[in-house]
Amino acid sequence: MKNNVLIVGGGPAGLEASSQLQRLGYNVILIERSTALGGHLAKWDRLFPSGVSARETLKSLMGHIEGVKYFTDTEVQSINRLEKSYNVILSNGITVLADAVLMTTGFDLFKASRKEEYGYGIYNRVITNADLEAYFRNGSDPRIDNPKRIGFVHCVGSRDEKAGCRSCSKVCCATAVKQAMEMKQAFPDADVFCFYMDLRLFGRHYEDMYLSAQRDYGIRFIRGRVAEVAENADGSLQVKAEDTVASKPLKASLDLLVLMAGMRPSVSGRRVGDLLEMPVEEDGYFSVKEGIVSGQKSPHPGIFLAGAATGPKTLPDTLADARAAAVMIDQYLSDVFPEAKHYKNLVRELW
Amino acid sequence: MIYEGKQKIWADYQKEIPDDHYFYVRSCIRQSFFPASEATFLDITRNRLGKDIFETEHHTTCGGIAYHSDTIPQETVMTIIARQFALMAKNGYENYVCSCITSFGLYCETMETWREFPELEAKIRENLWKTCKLDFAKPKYLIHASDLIYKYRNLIAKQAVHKLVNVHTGQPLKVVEHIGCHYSKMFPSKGVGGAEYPYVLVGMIEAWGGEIVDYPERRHCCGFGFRQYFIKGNRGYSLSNTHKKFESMEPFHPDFIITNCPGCPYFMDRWQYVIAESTGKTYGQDGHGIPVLTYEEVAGLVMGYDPWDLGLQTHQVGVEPLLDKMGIEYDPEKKYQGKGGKDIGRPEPCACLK
Amino acid sequence: MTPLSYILTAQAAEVAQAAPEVIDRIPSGYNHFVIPFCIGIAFFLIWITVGCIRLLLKIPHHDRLRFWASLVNPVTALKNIRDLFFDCLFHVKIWKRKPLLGYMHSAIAFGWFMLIVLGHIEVALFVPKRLGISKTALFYPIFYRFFVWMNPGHTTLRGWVFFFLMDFFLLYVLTGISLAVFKRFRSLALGMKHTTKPSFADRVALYSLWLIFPLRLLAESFTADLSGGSFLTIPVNHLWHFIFGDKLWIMPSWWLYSICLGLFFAAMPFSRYMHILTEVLWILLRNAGIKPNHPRKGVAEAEIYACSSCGLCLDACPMNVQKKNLKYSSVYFIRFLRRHNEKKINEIADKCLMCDKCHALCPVGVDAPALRRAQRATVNNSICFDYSYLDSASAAVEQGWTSPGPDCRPAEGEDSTPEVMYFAGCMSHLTPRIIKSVEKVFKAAGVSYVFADEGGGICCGRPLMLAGRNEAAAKTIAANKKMIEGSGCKTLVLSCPICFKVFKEEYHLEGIKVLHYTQFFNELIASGRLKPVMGQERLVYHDPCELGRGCNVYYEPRAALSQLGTLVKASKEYDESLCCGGSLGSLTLDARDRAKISEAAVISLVANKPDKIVTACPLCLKTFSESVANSSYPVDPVRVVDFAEAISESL
Amino acid sequence: MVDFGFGLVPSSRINLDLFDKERYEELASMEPDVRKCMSCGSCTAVCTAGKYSATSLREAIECIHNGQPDKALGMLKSCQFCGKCTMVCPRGINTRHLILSINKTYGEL
Repeated sequence: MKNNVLIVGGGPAGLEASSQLQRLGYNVILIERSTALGGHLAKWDRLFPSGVSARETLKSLMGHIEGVKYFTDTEVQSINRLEKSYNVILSNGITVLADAVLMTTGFDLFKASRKEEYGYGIYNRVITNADLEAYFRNGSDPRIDNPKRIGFVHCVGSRDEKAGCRSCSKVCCATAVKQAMEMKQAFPDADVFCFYMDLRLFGRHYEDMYLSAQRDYGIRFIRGRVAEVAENADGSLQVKAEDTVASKPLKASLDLLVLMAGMRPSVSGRRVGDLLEMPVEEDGYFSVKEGIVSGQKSPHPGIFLAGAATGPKTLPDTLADARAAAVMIDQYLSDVFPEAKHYKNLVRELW
Repeated sequence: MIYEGKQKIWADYQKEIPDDHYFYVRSCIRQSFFPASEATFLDITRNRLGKDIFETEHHTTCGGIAYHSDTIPQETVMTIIARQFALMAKNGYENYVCSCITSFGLYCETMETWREFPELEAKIRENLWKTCKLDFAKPKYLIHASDLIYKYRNLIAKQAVHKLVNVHTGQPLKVVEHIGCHYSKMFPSKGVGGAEYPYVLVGMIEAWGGEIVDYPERRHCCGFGFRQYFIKGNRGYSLSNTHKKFESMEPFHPDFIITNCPGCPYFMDRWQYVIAESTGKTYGQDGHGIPVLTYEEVAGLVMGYDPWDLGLQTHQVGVEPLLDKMGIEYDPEKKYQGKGGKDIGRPEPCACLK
Repeated sequence: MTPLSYILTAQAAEVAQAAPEVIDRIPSGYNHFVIPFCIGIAFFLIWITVGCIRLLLKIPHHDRLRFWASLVNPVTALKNIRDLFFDCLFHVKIWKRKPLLGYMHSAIAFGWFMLIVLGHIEVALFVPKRLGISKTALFYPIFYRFFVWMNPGHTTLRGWVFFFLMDFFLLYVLTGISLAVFKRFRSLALGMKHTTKPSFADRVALYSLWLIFPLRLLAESFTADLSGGSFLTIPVNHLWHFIFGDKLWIMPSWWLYSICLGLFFAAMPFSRYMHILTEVLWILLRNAGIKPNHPRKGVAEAEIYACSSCGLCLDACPMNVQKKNLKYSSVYFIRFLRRHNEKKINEIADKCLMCDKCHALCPVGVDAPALRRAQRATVNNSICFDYSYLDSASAAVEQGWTSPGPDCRPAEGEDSTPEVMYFAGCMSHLTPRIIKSVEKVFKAAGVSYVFADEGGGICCGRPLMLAGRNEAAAKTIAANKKMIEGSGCKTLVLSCPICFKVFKEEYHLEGIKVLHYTQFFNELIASGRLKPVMGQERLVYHDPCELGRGCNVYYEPRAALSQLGTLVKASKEYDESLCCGGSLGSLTLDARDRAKISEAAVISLVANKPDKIVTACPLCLKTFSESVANSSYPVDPVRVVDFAEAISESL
Repeated sequence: MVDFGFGLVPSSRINLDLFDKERYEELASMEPDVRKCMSCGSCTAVCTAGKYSATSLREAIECIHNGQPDKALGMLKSCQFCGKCTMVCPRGINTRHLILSINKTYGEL
């Protein structure tokens, strides 16, 4: 017989893990809360550092899940542990007997309106990184009207204990630099400013991206967090920050302000976690069993974690994490259900 | 500016305000700066709204000015406050209403500190007993006087004689609202509407027909800043802060400014004179300043009090243009006449400020 | 035979006997074909006379006096003559470097010179009336062969010698010309990788120059049976007779010859060939010791017009490792100076590394780097600066001496004033290994010293001069001068050639011996105070620009290094050595271009597989170290060490 | 005008709106490296003149970005042009030419 593996969350991690497990000869059931697979990737336009199309990336991920049973608009209703496996009842009425569960519940974007001083949802010309990606995808946004001066605020809801998130969201700096360059491409005679606390660009090619942003696009990087935004009589924005390099307070009027909303643990993911009594750490992300050693194992047998469910990750990190999880699940099931082995080998010969 | 966005925030910061029976404590400096304001407050709440407001001559300063000027330690301040609370309890009240924002902030700070460190509260209780043989009970509700006017803004609107509307154009008056820093910047949840977009004064203006303008430096301090003003060497700094605010609000052409703090109206009013006389710059129409009123004064005008009974003659910036806009009748002759028509003297004419 | 006829012939013979050796074929001594030549030469002569006068007037008064004085002063006069022959006619400098190229230049220059001289002597001897103040003087000697008829019955050895010499030099020139033509197409064969792109005037002059001598041969050979000739012209003449019978193209050939000459002289002032004469003036001015103070006006004018655009500087320039940078070579800088193209002039002036190689190799000794600095000064000297802090700074530096560390204390038995003062300079502070090694060597040799700028000092001023900020430099120099002269030291040792050059040339330190550490250490070794141990390693020495070409210090470092190991040759060394690429001279060269230059320099240094590259300049040291460390180019493991390091390691 | 014994205090705040883009582009065309600075401060750390007077290329570039070219010139007026900064700049900025270019672009202000 085939082992059932339930994957909760149809984002990149879920998709990659399901395709891997499918190839390993498991019966994969993938559920997604929203109406479409792809998670945040489905909403993004281009990806750093090389600027590849998110659409294409998602398409290639989707290309490998044939045979995977997936249900969208579906949530976990109840879940309880049997002797070896889990009995899961889905919101669409289907009941799954899962021998292993993989939580790829991902993250929510920080609600930028919570940083009241930035006036997101109050000032007409304040938008978020997600809004900008949407603009790049479908080319129109009433708030973006040929801006001459554009500001990017890094660390919105990241590294900000009062906003409930002490940690760094890892992807915002790179995204900000990418989007700054894209805006410069879209509006060549605009001045673009990036307000950062620390530039956390450490991956391969990221430094080239930073250099190119400065040298080729003339983007100005100002070390200092925007602390106050206001609207001028003419509707333009007045932002205040400190240029901590010059150690002087700074004021600028801008036509557009882009907030780099950070990553927060997925609320609905957390709900499923609570059904399983999965422990979370102070930062709100699920805790893993033995930290570094087994990054994808949860403290509960047969329940695994991958992707941003265990903290902010870049897309490559997430995919690698998903593959690792697939391997771990395979090991686990091979140990718990030795009899299924020969069948798996049969399937693997097919590939 | 997206109004719905602000409403969302206001919705998050609603505060419970009791209906009646208030223990009222005055502000040290308002009594001398704008003495009529507190009188008007009591008159409105007692006689127009029929509320039970108790005050006692035994209450003292909250010690805030000394505290914020680093001249007395926190425990002393707390003991003073404990004594006020004792007075409240002794008179059988549990809703504490203060007229001063500095006090309000300090009371909030103290109560929060006691909540965090109960042992400190016990110590203060002991201090108070040692010093005054008094025991205190913490107020059930701690509110600022402006919260009350906010709460009754619609009742006041019902009794309104005048609206905050330019009777000549029919346009709502443009109003700048200035909230005392210590109202909600320290504890956003303690103020109506929070710290970013406090609603306490906005609510009044909206209820009375005016229109609020948000200008970039609206969050900025009025410039009082305690020792920044007390020490003459720092006064330039105090002045510059006010200047910054006026420079920022100028393009919006406000008709007047409404405030809920003792210091703010005073400094925003008097510094306009200093700026005008030392630099020649004025911010109102043709050489006038922008009138700066307390919320009681505004309420009074709306309810048809005589401007001079509201003490508007004690303002440096002339209020006549505003009164004309609102279509309020006033007798210029009576401007400098006190009770029983006796002359209270006139200020020196200004060179620049009309 | 009838008696009459005998008499006649006898008479004829007599007449022949009596008749002079040379007879006017054209009594008027004039023919229309000379007109083109006359126009050309006249224009040319007027041009240069006016030019010379203008130039001499532009020179400051005292310089002009100096100039006249130098002409009568026997010493300079002799030097002048020597230089004129060696540089202008024989082109010895080119001979030394590229024999074939040298031959080409000297063949054309000296050969033509001799043709003209001999031509005039011939006229003077045979038809003196045509010379002197006669109206024919301008062209007659040039076309002498056309106007005369050689009396066959009366030939002398004297005549024969002239015929021979004239043909000989004509042939000499023709060989030169043919080489020149060949060079146009195959420059590499003559040892030139890059050649200059000729301008329009250049081409006109060039092609007419190429034609002049073949045409002269043609013209003279046509007339050779009448006006005589020698081993070259006579046989050619017979050839023509054989081909054309009696119909000889005498007139057309002389016309063409004259036209080419005319064209050449007319084009000359606008072409590189102007150098043929300006060179003379430049040499005289140079030897008079007059220096240009403006990139274009005054002496500089003579200097820039003395450039022959030979293009030797193209190969010399270290920037030529990238073709795109060839356009910054001195030859083009000078061309644009001539054309007054400010934008280009500045661009090129700023690029230069100031390695001085083009100057060292220039056949005419044109000091292009100096001109570039002068050009930079016109832009940068006015840049405002505030060095009011220098006094307090130098005071602070002196503070450092009052409490000398143990190593600074004089050795036992010596008087308390230290033997030397060591000035490391800014760059050495970036390469602590130099400072450490220098101090180690001092201690080993028991030299008592003061470390002038131990806690950091003031810049020497050279970098400012290189950028043409002379006023600023003067201020800096004054401050350092005061400080050093105040120290009472007798010997100043420097580990940075940049400092060394400026201290030596601009500081004029009274009674203080200024030495580069290579010189000082070499002295220590020679006097036995320093005993390095001979090692097995193969060393190659890099001549830093400022030290070698800049201060002529080539011998001492090599002498010292030969005591440490086997000194191998670099493919380019001494005054040919390549700039390391790190030079402060260049203002605009970017990091990538510099890297390429370093690469080329390293490759030249490792030609003979050394174990160590030894340099004597902190800048070279840093540049080479980095270049070798991240070399993308194939280079065997080689260590880059400083001279002092090498010495100290061998102790 | 009345003298109150105190008056307005000049603001020390940077106003990015004062940044002169045209001039900056002029500078950038003269020395494109100006865009490459990442404010590491190596140049200031090794500066020969900086030991005795307030000299900082890093800060000068900052000032230009912040619309304070006069301050930038002040930061460079005691530069000795020794070139140490060129040697240490991790981004290989042609510092000496940048300094000249800043002087040429903003000098006549």
